[in-house]
Amino acid sequence: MDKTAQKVWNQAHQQANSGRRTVTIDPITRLEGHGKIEIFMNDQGNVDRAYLQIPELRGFEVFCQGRPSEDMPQLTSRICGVCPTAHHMAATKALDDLYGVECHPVGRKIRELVYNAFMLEDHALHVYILGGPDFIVGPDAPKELRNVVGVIGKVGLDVGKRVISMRRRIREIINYAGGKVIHPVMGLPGGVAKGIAASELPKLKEVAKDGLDFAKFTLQVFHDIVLKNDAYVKLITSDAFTHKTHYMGLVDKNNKVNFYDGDIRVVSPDGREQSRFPVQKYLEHISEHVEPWSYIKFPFLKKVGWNGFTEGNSSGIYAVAPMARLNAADGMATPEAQKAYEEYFKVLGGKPVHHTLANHWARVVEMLQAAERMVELLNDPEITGKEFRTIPTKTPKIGIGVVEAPRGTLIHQYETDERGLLHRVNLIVSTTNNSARIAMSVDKAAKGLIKDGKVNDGLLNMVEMAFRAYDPCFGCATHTLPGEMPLVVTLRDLKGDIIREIRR
Amino acid sequence: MSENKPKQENLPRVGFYICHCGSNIASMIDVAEVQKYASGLPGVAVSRDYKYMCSDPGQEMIAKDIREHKLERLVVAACSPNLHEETFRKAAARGGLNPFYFQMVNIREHAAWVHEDKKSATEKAKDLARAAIARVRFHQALDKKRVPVDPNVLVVGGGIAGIHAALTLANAGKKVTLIEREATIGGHMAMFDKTFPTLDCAACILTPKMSAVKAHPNITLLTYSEVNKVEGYVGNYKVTVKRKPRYVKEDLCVGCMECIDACVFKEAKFPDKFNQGLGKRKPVYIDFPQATPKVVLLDPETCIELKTGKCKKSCAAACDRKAFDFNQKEEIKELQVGAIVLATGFKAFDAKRSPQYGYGRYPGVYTALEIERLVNASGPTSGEIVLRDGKHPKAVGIIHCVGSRDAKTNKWCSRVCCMYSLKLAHLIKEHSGAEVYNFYIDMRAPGKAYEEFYDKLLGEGVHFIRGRVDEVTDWAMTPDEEGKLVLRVEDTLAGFVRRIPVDMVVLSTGLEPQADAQEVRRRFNIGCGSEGFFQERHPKLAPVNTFTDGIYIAGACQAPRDIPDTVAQAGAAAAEALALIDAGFVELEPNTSHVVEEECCGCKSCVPLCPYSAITFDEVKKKAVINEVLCKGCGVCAAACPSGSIRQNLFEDDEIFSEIQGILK
Amino acid sequence: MKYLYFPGCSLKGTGRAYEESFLAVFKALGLEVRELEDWNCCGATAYMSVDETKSYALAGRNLAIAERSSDLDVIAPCSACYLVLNKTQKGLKENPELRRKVVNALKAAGLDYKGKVRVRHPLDVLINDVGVEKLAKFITKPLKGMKFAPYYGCQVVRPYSTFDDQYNPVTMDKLIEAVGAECVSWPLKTRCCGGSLTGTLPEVGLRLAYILIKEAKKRGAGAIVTLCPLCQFNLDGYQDKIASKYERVDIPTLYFTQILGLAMGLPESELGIKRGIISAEAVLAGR
Amino acid sequence: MNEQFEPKIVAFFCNWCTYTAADLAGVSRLKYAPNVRVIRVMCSGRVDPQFVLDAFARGADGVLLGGCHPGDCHYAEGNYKTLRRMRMLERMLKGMGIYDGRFRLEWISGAEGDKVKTVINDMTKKVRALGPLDLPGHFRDWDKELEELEAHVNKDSKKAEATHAG
Amino acid sequence: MPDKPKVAFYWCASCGGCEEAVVDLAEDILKVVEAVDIVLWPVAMDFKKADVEARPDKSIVAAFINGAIRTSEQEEWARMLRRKCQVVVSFGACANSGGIPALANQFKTETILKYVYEDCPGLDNPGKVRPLVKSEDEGRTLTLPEMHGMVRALDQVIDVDYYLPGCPPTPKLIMAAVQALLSGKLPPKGTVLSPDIALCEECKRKDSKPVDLALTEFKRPHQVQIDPEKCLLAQGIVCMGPATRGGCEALCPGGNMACTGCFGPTSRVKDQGAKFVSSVFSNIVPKEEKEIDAVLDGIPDPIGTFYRYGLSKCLLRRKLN
Repeated sequence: MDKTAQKVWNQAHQQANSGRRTVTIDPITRLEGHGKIEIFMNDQGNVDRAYLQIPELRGFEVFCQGRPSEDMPQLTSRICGVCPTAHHMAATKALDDLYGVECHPVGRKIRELVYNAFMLEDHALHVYILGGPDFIVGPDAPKELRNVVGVIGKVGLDVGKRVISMRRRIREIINYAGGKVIHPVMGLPGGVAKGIAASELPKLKEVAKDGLDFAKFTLQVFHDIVLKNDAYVKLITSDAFTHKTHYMGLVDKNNKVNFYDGDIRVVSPDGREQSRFPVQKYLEHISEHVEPWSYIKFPFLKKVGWNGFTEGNSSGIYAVAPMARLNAADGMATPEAQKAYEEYFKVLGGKPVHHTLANHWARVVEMLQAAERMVELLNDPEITGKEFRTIPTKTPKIGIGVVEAPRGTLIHQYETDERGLLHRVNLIVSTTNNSARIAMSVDKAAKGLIKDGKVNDGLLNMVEMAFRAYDPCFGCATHTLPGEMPLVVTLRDLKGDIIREIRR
Repeated sequence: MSENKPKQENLPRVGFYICHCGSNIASMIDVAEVQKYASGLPGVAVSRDYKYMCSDPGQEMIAKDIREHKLERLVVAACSPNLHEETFRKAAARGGLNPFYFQMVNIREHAAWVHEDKKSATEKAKDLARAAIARVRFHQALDKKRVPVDPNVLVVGGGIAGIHAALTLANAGKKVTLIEREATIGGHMAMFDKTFPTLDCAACILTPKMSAVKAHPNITLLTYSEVNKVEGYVGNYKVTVKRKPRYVKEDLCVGCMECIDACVFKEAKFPDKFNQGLGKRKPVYIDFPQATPKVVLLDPETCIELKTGKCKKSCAAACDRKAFDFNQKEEIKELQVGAIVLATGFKAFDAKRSPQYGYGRYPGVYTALEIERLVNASGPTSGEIVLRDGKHPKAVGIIHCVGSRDAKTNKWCSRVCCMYSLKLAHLIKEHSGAEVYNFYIDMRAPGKAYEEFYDKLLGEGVHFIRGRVDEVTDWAMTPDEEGKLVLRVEDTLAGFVRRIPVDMVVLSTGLEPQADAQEVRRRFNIGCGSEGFFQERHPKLAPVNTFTDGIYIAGACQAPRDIPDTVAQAGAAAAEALALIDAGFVELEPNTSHVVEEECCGCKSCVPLCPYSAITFDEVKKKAVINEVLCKGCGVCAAACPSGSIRQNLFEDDEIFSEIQGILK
Repeated sequence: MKYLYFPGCSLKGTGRAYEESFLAVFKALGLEVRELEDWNCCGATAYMSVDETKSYALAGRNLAIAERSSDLDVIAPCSACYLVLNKTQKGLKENPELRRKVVNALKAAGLDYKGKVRVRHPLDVLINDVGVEKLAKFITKPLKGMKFAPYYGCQVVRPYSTFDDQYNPVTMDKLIEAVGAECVSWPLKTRCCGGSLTGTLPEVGLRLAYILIKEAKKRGAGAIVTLCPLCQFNLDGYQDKIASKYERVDIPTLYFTQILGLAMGLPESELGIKRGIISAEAVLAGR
Repeated sequence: MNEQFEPKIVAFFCNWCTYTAADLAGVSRLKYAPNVRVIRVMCSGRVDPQFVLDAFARGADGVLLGGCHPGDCHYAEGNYKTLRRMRMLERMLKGMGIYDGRFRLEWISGAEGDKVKTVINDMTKKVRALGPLDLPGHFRDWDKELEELEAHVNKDSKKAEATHAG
Repeated sequence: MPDKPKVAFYWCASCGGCEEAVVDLAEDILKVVEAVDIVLWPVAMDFKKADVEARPDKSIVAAFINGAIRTSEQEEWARMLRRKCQVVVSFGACANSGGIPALANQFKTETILKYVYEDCPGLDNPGKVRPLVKSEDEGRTLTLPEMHGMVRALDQVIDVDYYLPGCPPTPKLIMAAVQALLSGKLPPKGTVLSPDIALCEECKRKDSKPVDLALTEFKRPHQVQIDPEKCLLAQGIVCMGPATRGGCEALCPGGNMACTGCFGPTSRVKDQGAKFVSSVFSNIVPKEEKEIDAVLDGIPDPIGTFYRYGLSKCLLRRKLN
């Protein structure tokens, strides 16, 4: 490490060490790449304030500088191995913009095919393996069962196998068209590296069809297991998991949900269109706030402003991800999905939905659209076109690319010299967009669940559920861990002394 | 992920020996300290120092230790491996150790001789020793490959050197091909009249040798020919030769020269190269009466038939043997030889490059070679000394060191000028009775009967003025200078500036490398010194060898030298070639590269890198293969194999990495 | 082609004829010549012997200004300027100590010198940049029947001879032939004209000048053609003294630019022909 | 350190030109700086860029590579291959913060003993002025942050060799 | 199931792709679950550090650790697992050689912090606030952990027994490794569990590679239409294949893009980048420095190109500053 930084750290160390409890010795407080929750109690034994801390930073924005922009789709996909396709695609679109080249129509279809396939399998992963268990197995089920094994136990091995093989087959599509399923290589400005062979088409179509059935089946499972259970519905709509914030998502020209492309639309907590703008203008609408106690930055709506971690129309805090996408759009782009969409809002009491846990349902709705789009695209004869790339000719300068990742709006911005070498990079990733709302969820959950010094042992699960609903990917956010987030909760008195510590 | 460090316990037993080389090394390097230091290094079982490691007792000590101490590796710190690597390999072999379990450390040329601080020189010696000891552990047992030697020899250049070398080899029963670029052999010597100091006539001693060449059953003579390409390696060279067309069938022409009389040009009107342009020749010509082969040739520049195709070809008509062939084309010949002797000679310095002497401006100024032809009985004036304007000179000035010992042109002494200037002085005086002045810097007469010859000249009344001539002008300051060439010179013995008016000025031009020496040496893959003469392998110990085995150099192509030395060197070169051939085979350094088949991915990266096409791609196995006989062991492919699947014997990655580590740790 | 022009003191004074003819000829040949702005003494004359560093610094300043103003070659018609500028050029390249001094001096004046400038002589430019062939196209009034002795003087070819040989230079010979005149071949092309001595040892200087003039006449030269204002002045200016000490030798000394101008049909008035002390009328009458 | 820093320079000399030139320098008793350690290779083309990096990594302050002049390679073209690789290697070294002539490629023919002297003296002077590169030292400093942890999780005995591996 | 061999999966500074790769065993994962007793797998299972710490040393058969070591905490986990496990498998490019995160070794930590919190577009941070190891918020003290100055490969921190290459390793190789472990047929320590031969061997384009590339320029993939059959190097596109260990079955060339070297070098090569340079640039055409440089300019980011996944294992380890 270079001298100045070293000095800063060391000083900070000594200070920290001077306390009764020192940062350096306790390995836990050194834990990194883990969400860290600090809860401060007041004298009445009620929660004074709870903090969610994201303690790492990998600095992709910096170490990509000086590198050729065309490497970005592959470099940035390494931000997250759970949603590499999202970064790959955002980067590729940023390159289109950077080189001022229109993506070849065939190339675009192939990209969309891969992207929807990805949305489908990634959502499936979450529903069945990461977040889903809370509902499918049940929030109060024993820990060792709240995992994929548990899910299989609950829905039966054959269904489990179906889930697994379905995911595999969809991912094989990505593997075929994208070159690699984990960290694809297809993306080039103006198109894709590889076309789709007509000979492959039948196989692909079959997978897409099964994918659609699978999506419908999943919606059914959700109905049977979740919606038929009043307790769950109550839980979803309970105040502890509710925040009235703005919502953001990409929409097509008819304001329908679109994962791959479109304008950014924001609706206010009371459901009115707060703004609708082309992605190139994102900096006019989004700013990032910094807190000294977390590496993660807190984006907010510039025009509304940063008013601390507060709710309502007057707070610039907004949310992304499935629930937000559905709120931000006027409907889904495909029929089956549209039906599910309408039911979703009917049951949850109209737009916008503010219940964090509704994300699980919204996710299933989106699975339908993704599957339907795949079928559409594969039925388009053009998809096997021999030409699929337009070679860029313009001189690069600045490029912005945005997609809807499973976990929400994902923004890549590159600035380069005339040779296309990067000198400025900005990435606002999905989970970062949610960071402020997640932080509030933690605070709220803690306040709601800790009363008069009595700490409910269910606390952790609840808090976790609040998290998982977002399917937060701090792998993306800080470029550390993906998927489920190990967690440490520390309760302190105002002096900062530990009252109690709960880990998971 | 592999650390190139063998486990301490199973280190091979190393014997380390450091040489004092008398005081050569010991005076600048604390030999005892290095010896002591080395003894403490891992794996070193024996560490000794000795006055002269290369001496018999020194070598015997090594052999003995190997046996008694069961040494498995040998390191000797002494002089350059280029000198004694072979010596100690043999010593190792005598001890029963594979000779390639040996590594040499160069602490003389690379340390003792080039440093002035004993402490740091000793430290350097330690580092180098440590590196060698670290390296030698990885050495492998190797054998030298034997390849047969083709007994035929190529001699390039038909001057006295080439002639003598060719005859020597031919007399030893070897088939020799002698190549000469001019139409006749004989070279510069054929142009001379007499030779110093004996003053016997050059032709008289040279022409017998020339005809001997022509007549010799073992010699194939290719005149008017040049070497285009040389491939292969020691003992097995493939040489491509270009034969320029003479437009006369060599086997038919008997040299009656009737065609020359018959030529449509009644008068000879074209400058005659052999006579330095002092005489004239016809388009059909022969350089000089004793030319060998005695075959006429046509000059395409001036021959009407060759230029326009509209000549009545009286020459051809005059030839009853029908030797003329106006459609003759350039011919390409391929030769297989085991050894090559280069005797390509020198080029006389171009006097125009010293304009102060007015060569080319004042007709009265001549070069030494021109005078050689003038005084030559068979020359353009049949030996009579007449100026270009037909007058006879009354005074002649001979300027030494033109293009020699001169910062502006050539720094070196051309070694023969003093003596040939004396010779010319004598001849001019003899032929014309003119006053002769020699202007010299120093008189250099080192050689059998040379100084005596100088004495003789002094006796003959030739004037000697010590001083470098400043300029030659036709500027008369006094009436007696009118119409003369005036040499302005500081007489460093008299101590004042003199103006010497003369009618004829002779410039004793120095010897330079041939104009195309650089191309030629590249063609033969040998080196040139900075001045451009061919580089010998060792200035003292290998004066006729080059860095390329099987290629030898003789005569003035290596440095200016006179006829006796040239002939001696030609003999030496021939003997070296004979030694090579009669051995019947050569042992190739085993430092060749090989592809490890199961590691090779067949990416072909290495194939185009080999200048000797030793690497080929096996289309069946899809792997690269190296022909170890063609491989000359440069190691480029080993360095370039992207998956590290090519190894070079004696220069394995592990060996070099451990050497680096040894130096720095 | 474009060039910078460094006049130096002579061409503005005793060498007016040189400047006039030089500029006229170059203009007529379509060669663009821009006078270096704010130039100063080249640093030759007494400086070199009195205070070398100062002289280098003076020359250095001119070079620095030239480098700053453009990347053009600098033409220095006066042999002294040509010599000292080239000498400085070389010194700065090869002697770091000197370079440090001079660069510091320049810094004080807010200047810097990287060593990019190329100092050229107009003769060099005419023969090597333009070329005899091209010149020939401009010759409208060849100087038939005239005989000139080319005189190069000591400084242009010594010691940093860049474009010709120092024993037997031929560049001006080519030019003389190009203008249709006959070129006297003589060995005194670069022998001292006495110029530097006429001030200090008049009799020696005079003798040297006399030797040259006499030899030129002897070889039938109608005029001496030179490329150096100092030589021209020295050979042209002292012929009456020579007459009184030795013999009468009336021979005009012209600049190569003048004869070229004449051959190109430029009016004498633009070539400063009349500025010579020994009139060239008679010689040139033959045209 | 108050005594003047003496750089260690590792040199790779080709057997036919530069190594011979160094021998010649010796035979001619030319005197030059004792800072260079020569490794003999048959051709500069044998020098794998890995060797150069390894030399730096093991503590060389400079690396000198000597081959035959272009066109003069004993193996016809080896030195061109060297030149091409090393041009790129120089860029990589720059990318890793090693430049200012710490790595140097020189063509020295077998006849240029004096050039061996001038090159070695010049390079020694320049590298001395640059000061130590000392990568091994840097490696140790960088790994301090590892030892820091070891201070309180003081169990892992293997650490030392582990951190120095690779 | 006490007698089943115990296995641990752990992640350090990784993107999670390696976890996904394990998930991509798909049906096979059930076999694995059958055969072994997974005692740690944060991405999918609920076991805690404490649980592992509680186990006796060497009680776990094998740990598969992915991700580079960039923080003290990851280092600590690595050491702990080393103690608890008999065999440690370095899993994936990041663990083996630093991976993409190691590209940060070309920059100072300070540079990164400054850009992200001060210079990044769209920031609203007038006070130039930066995350601190220790900070105060309304009187509450909050702490953040320390970031290491450089990104390390796993074996630069602990002793490693085997390596699974790739970004990420392919399910095929993972399965093979697991089976090798279970069968007890273990190769020598330090082995990389993938064929020790370069990628060209298994590349479908191999035969289309000419004997002499004779490259006169390098092209960047976005500048040209890429021929799906022809050797990429032959098309002037930098392909790390010849200097990269095989085993992935040439996935990227299969996707019509060049190999970027994620499998690292073969066992004979210490420094992948240097070796690649040595091979490919020996084969370019020009001989004059100027022309050579012109060709090299076609590769504007040598370090990022030749050490895309291996900067931690570059012999120089990180950029000096």
